[in-house]
Amino acid sequence: MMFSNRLVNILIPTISVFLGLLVGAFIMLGFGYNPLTGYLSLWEGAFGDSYFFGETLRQVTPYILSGLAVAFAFRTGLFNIGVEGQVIMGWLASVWVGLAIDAPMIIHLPLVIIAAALAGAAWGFLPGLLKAKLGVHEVIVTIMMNYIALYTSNALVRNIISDGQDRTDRIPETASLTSEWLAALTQYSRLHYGLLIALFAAAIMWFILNQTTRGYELRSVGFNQDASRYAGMNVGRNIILSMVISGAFAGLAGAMEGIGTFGYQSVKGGFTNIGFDGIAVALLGGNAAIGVVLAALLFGTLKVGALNMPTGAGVPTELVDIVIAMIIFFVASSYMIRWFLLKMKKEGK
Amino acid sequence: ACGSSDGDSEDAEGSGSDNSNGEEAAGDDFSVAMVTDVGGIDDKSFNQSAWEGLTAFGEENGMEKGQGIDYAQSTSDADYNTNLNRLVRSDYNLIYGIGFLLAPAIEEVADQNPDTNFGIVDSVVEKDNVASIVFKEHQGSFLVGVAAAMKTESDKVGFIGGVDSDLINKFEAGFRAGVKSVNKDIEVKVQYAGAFDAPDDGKAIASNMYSQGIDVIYHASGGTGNGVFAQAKDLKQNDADRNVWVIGVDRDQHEEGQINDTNVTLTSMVKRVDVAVQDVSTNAMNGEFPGGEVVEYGLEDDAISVATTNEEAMTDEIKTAVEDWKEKIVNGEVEVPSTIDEVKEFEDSL
Amino acid sequence: MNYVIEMLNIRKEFPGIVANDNITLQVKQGEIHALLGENGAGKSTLMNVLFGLYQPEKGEIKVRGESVKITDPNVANRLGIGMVHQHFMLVDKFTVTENIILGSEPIKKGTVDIKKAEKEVERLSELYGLRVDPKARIRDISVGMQQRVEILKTLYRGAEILIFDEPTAVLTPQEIKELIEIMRALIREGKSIILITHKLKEIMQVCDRCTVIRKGEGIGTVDVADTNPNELASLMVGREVTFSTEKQPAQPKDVTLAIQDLNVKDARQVDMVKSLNLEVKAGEIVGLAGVDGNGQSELIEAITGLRKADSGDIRLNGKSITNLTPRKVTEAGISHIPQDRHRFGLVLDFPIGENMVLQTYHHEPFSKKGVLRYKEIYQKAKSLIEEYDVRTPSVYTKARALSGGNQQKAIIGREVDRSPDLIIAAQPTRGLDVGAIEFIHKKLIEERDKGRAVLLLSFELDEIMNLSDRIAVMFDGSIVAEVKPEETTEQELGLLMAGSKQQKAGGQ
Amino acid sequence: MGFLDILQSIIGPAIFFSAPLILTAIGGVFSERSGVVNIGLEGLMVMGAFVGIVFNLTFIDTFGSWTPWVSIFVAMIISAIFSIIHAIASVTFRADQVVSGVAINFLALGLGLFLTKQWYGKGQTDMVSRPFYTTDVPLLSDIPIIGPLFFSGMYLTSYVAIAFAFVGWYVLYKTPFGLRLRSVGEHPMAADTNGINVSRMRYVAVMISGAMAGLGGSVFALTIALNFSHSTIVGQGFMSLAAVIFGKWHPLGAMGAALFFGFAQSLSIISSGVPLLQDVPQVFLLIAPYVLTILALAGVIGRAEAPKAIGTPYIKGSR
Ligand SMILES: Nc1ncnc2c1ncn2[C@@H]1O[C@H](COP(=O)(O)OP(=O)(O)OP(=O)(O)O)[C@@H](O)[C@H]1O
Ligand SMILES: Nc1ncnc2c1ncn2[C@@H]1O[C@H](COP(=O)(O)OP(=O)(O)OP(=O)(O)O)[C@@H](O)[C@H]1O
Ligand SMILES: [Mg+2]
Ligand SMILES: [Mg+2]
Repeated sequence: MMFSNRLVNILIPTISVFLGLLVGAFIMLGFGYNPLTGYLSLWEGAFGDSYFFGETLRQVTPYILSGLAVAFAFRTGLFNIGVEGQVIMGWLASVWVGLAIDAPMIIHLPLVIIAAALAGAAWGFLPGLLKAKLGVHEVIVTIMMNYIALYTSNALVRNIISDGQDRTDRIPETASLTSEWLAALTQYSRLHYGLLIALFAAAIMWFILNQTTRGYELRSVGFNQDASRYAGMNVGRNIILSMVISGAFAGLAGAMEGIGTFGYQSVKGGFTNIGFDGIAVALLGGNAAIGVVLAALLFGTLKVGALNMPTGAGVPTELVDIVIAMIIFFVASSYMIRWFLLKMKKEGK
Repeated sequence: ACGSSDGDSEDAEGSGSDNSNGEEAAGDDFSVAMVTDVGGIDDKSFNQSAWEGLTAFGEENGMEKGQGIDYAQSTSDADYNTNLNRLVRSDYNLIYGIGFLLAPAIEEVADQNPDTNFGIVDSVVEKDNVASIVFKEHQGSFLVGVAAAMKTESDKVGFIGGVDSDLINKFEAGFRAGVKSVNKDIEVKVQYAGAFDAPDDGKAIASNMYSQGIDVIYHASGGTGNGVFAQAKDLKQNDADRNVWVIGVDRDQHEEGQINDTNVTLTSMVKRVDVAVQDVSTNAMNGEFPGGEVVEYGLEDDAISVATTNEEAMTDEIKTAVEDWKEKIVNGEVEVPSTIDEVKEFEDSL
Repeated sequence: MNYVIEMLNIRKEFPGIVANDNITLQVKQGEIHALLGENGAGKSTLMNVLFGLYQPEKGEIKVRGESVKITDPNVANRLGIGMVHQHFMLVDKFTVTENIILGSEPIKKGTVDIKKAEKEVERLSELYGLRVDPKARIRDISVGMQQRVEILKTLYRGAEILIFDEPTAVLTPQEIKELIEIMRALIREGKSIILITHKLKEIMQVCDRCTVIRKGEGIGTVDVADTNPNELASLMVGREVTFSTEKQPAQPKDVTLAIQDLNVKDARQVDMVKSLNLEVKAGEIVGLAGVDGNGQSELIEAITGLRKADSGDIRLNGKSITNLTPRKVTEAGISHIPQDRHRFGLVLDFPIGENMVLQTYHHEPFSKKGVLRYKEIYQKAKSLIEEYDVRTPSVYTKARALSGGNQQKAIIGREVDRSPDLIIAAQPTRGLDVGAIEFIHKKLIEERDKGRAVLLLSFELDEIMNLSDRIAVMFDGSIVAEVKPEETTEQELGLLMAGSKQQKAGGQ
Repeated sequence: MGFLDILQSIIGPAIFFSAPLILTAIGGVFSERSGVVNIGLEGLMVMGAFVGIVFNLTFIDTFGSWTPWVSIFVAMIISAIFSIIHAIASVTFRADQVVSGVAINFLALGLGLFLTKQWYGKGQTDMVSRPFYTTDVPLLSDIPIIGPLFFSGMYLTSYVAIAFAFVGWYVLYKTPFGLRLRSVGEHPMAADTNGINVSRMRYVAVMISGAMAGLGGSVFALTIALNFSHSTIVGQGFMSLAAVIFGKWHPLGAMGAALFFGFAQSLSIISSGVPLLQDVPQVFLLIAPYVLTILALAGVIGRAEAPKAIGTPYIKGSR
């Protein structure tokens, strides 16, 4: 056999990334840019030196978690477009609790992280509940919950957490994920310990879904609710649980920003896009834990690297959005690539 | 050292090594750059204005983009630090963060890079290597408030803010004070859209305000303001005699108000970020960087002004009144409130 | 030679398998031609080739002597070929008429002329005796009626050659009788029919000739008049097959399942089970006979906890299990082989191995402290697969990829293996070939002999008569009669099921 | 303010707010009824807004006062063509339809902004000088009560949107095309065996959704935003998707849902002027439309049944 299954599973995303970059290159050529310079500056912007590498990893961190959030729900047959709002609430909660409580780090930091997860979970609970009990489509409810999160967070920041300011104070060191050590290692990048949390969360997701009886139920409900009911599972409870866990991941993604990257929450003029990008990350990663981590890595690289393209090559950053779109498109159309590989295989024989 | 001779301007950058060439040509080894907020370099607002200031500074000193001056654009809040650091790494002497959103990032990066100078626009960062550039938007808003008060026939005017925040409150406070100073009985209706990118809400709010008899609306709401203009122009199109006005913000929004051969933009509260940026840059180049200081730009520096492009609407009477009040503000006779609490006090004292 | 259809040396491959290998099928004008073969022999594939859904790799198709290329169903329709699929091709939100005219709608001023269509449907349905309500929605009508819609669909398109793919698998005896009448009527009108069925009795009853295929290969064609069921079966399977299952008289012991005064409503709040009383003893098989739609499904759902009972009492070994959750019912000792195996029986996207622990995953040894132990799960799965002869490439194969028969064997293995006190088997052999049926029947009797109670729901009178120790006839929500198979006939049973003869009602 | 005035100031904004959502949601209904999930509505609206504005700016001298109408027509065509990408991916290449829709969203925004920068040298276009304006409908606006409420100060495009909803209903439920389209979304194999070309049907449906979203996006741009930038279409496509589901995959239902959103939005804006509500913190008014929607879903609408085959690519011969 020329292509084993595993090899194909690696080949497809690789080929997709390559094709996506190729389309980007043609567009650059078409508009009179040098694609080589363009991609070189993207590379520089993402991995140019340890600082940029650190920043790339920092950007990857929330993407992993928001990607996991979308993926987790997806695996149980639910489409959580509300990750965006759950991120905002997690962000808010982490900062709020960080500011409100005075405690040594060993208590404070876990507390803050738990608060973020709980806030995101709470934001996922309602759509889950409505879906489970009344059959209300989770897509609409989560879309609505995004707006409610945005406006509520803004109002809380302004009127409750700060007095009339545009952003909260900075959280104290004891509640912060930042690390002198990581910063020094990467020339003052904002890389923080959250990356470990994100990777750990990926492992958790894999473990819950694939190794536990709970995960077995969640997956089963995702595939076939009737059979799950027949087998004695509580379908409604699993739907709610799935949204809650998904929301908790999203809340953690918010915490990465709240107590990692920023250290405060501010009044937002619009969405953070971390949640919406999470949809792309999850789907790119095939809704599997490892896939999500890799997809987040790709996504973070492209996003951070893109910032350097206007300076480095005069290419508008939007080119990267086009490239990302094309990569997603090719991954989605993997049937085509599979078919092509199969043909190659046949001819190779 | 003026007028660099090598033709390649755009793609000379790339890595630090061939940068030295460009910088030398740029004169005195001084270089300035800026980081935009999420609005982007061409937001037709303060980012764009700041870049215009830098370009003007560059022209004076024989620099151009990529050689002596440059900018980095941000697409999300998380990008500010990265962009600032990128520019620090390219050895720029002075780096601006445009917009209050960048304040925390400037604070952090300035801490980490004590040898680089920074400027923050629209906010205050207390660091020795940071110059805080703020504007007295309340003063300008006061003056357009005066214009609005004189223009209104219904004695009802409106204010539409983007997101309810300190900065926008400053606009609101000044505007209300200005209106009330002319006529205590004029009603000022204030509404925030909750977003800077919601033209639909802007339009709906404007529609509601105009239908209640309000005839002048001052908007400080970025892209949301598009909807305000759309509504005003629509009313004008349907009834050329109708009294509907919009007051623009940040720059002269005359163009936005053009409808057929008339214009609904009464005036605009113009904030000359370019003036400030050019000024601070020149000072810095001359070794007088106002590090650790809060540099306030206002009416007296012509960094805040009131547009008079719409000559028909801005009658001599209004212009004179605006001038008079400006005089009073500049010489300290009138203290313009800059927060909601202050404006309440101010109104009570009238 | 007067063949309307000739499929010559057809070969059709799927990735990794040759579904049809050099098969020849020749159908004469005006005959009913049977196509016989085990599950997965390639019958449906061959018919799909004829209907234009698949393109053959090799071979020639002639229609009325002319060589044709059937590239899609449109071409088949134009050639006068119509097909009633094994799995109905009906849009269940649409009305009968909408389904029939779909794709060739009568048009008036750009809109569908639904009035005209309904008239045409009525005309056709009268002509061939296919009673349907043109305005009813598919989801509201019985399976038998749905099948008539399928037939009308082909007739509406002017089909001259009709393919029936396992039409009787889903029908009640009455409906089968009606269908046979309909087929005869069609032949009288000059149509030709290809009939796929696993029921040799039906072949003997209506068919003129029979083509047998085995594992994708054509075995040959025989005149039905010159053969018998045994010969057909051995042609098909390649070995001798026994028909009536050998079994000893039952030795019923204590009452395992006792139902008293049970009332159950369906989703639309209609009373479906009405004051029903029923007992099943350990060591006996009770057959539940009845025409579909008389409350059998609701009864079983109520016992298994899938549906709430309105009132009444259900006891297992003396303990009430009324309105417990499905999990508690399962744990109390009930196994359930569900009627709709795709909907309830399996998570088709799970590997077959994980499907084998669908109710027991949370018990040791399959999991410990909430963590799955795949080694144990797959070990169990492997032994079950072996014991129950489930043909699958591996335990890691998705259940979806298995044929229906093998899926069913897997479910039965799983349910029986739990050593329950009561096995509820709803239509356990639907759509399976004789070999598989034989196997499943043997298993159920084995379980009975081990002292388990078995409640068998089947619409096949054969199966009920062969397997049951006692037959409870269900009509309009209650048990109207109880009979012993050896003391009754199929005719009598049929009448009881129709509710026309209720003298034995309430006899328990 | 009299009651009628209040009504008038609610209805006007509600309808202009709803119109783009109605148009887009109808497109969504067509696509989803054919079995293709369309989460790319947002991106298709972006494309429509972009094309509408660019065309308007470029051809104002050619078409004069007809420019906005020609612009939305062209936006419709281009977006329909653009949506073919989604069709190719999800129909021909059997892609996960959600993934492909997400790609559409990224692509449209990226492409729109990239081209804006190429063509205008900045991140946003100029304002169009010939947008749509409201008018009083002759005769009808003179009817007492109804006239001022529904026929004065309205955009003709709003009537177009409402008309399209009825056309959509008619096409979907009265014509052979509609019957076939719905059958493809319910049971593609049944449609296939009846000789209906499933792929072609789905391509057409996706393109209709592209056209309608293009129309919606360009109507939004030419009545409300008046230019194109990264912040022109922010979430309207997702709201339209919500309207599709809220409206139970029915064109008139989707219209009702979109109108509901418009009314809720409008109501929350008006409320700040109502004496009783003046002191309610602003945030409650801001979130009111979204909370109302959830309440409506939970209380009245409840379960909605999606087209059966939605989200699954049709592969001949499998079931
Ligand atoms: N879509 C498909 N893809 C791959 N293989 C298929 C497909 N359809 C059928 N096959 C293969 O073709 C063989 C014949 O299948 P077919 O459905 O024709 O059997 P059948 O005789 O109709 O069985 P049954 O009696 O159960 O209906 C199967 O064993 C299977 O391996
Ligand atoms: N999509 C598919 N991919 C691979 N094999 C398939 C596919 N669909 C069907 N098959 C194969 O077709 C064979 C027969 O399929 P089919 O489902 O018709 O069996 P069956 O016994 O007729 O089932 P049922 O009793 O449910 O009608 C199986 O062996 C299965 O492996
Ligand atoms: Mg078959
Ligand atoms: Mg079969």
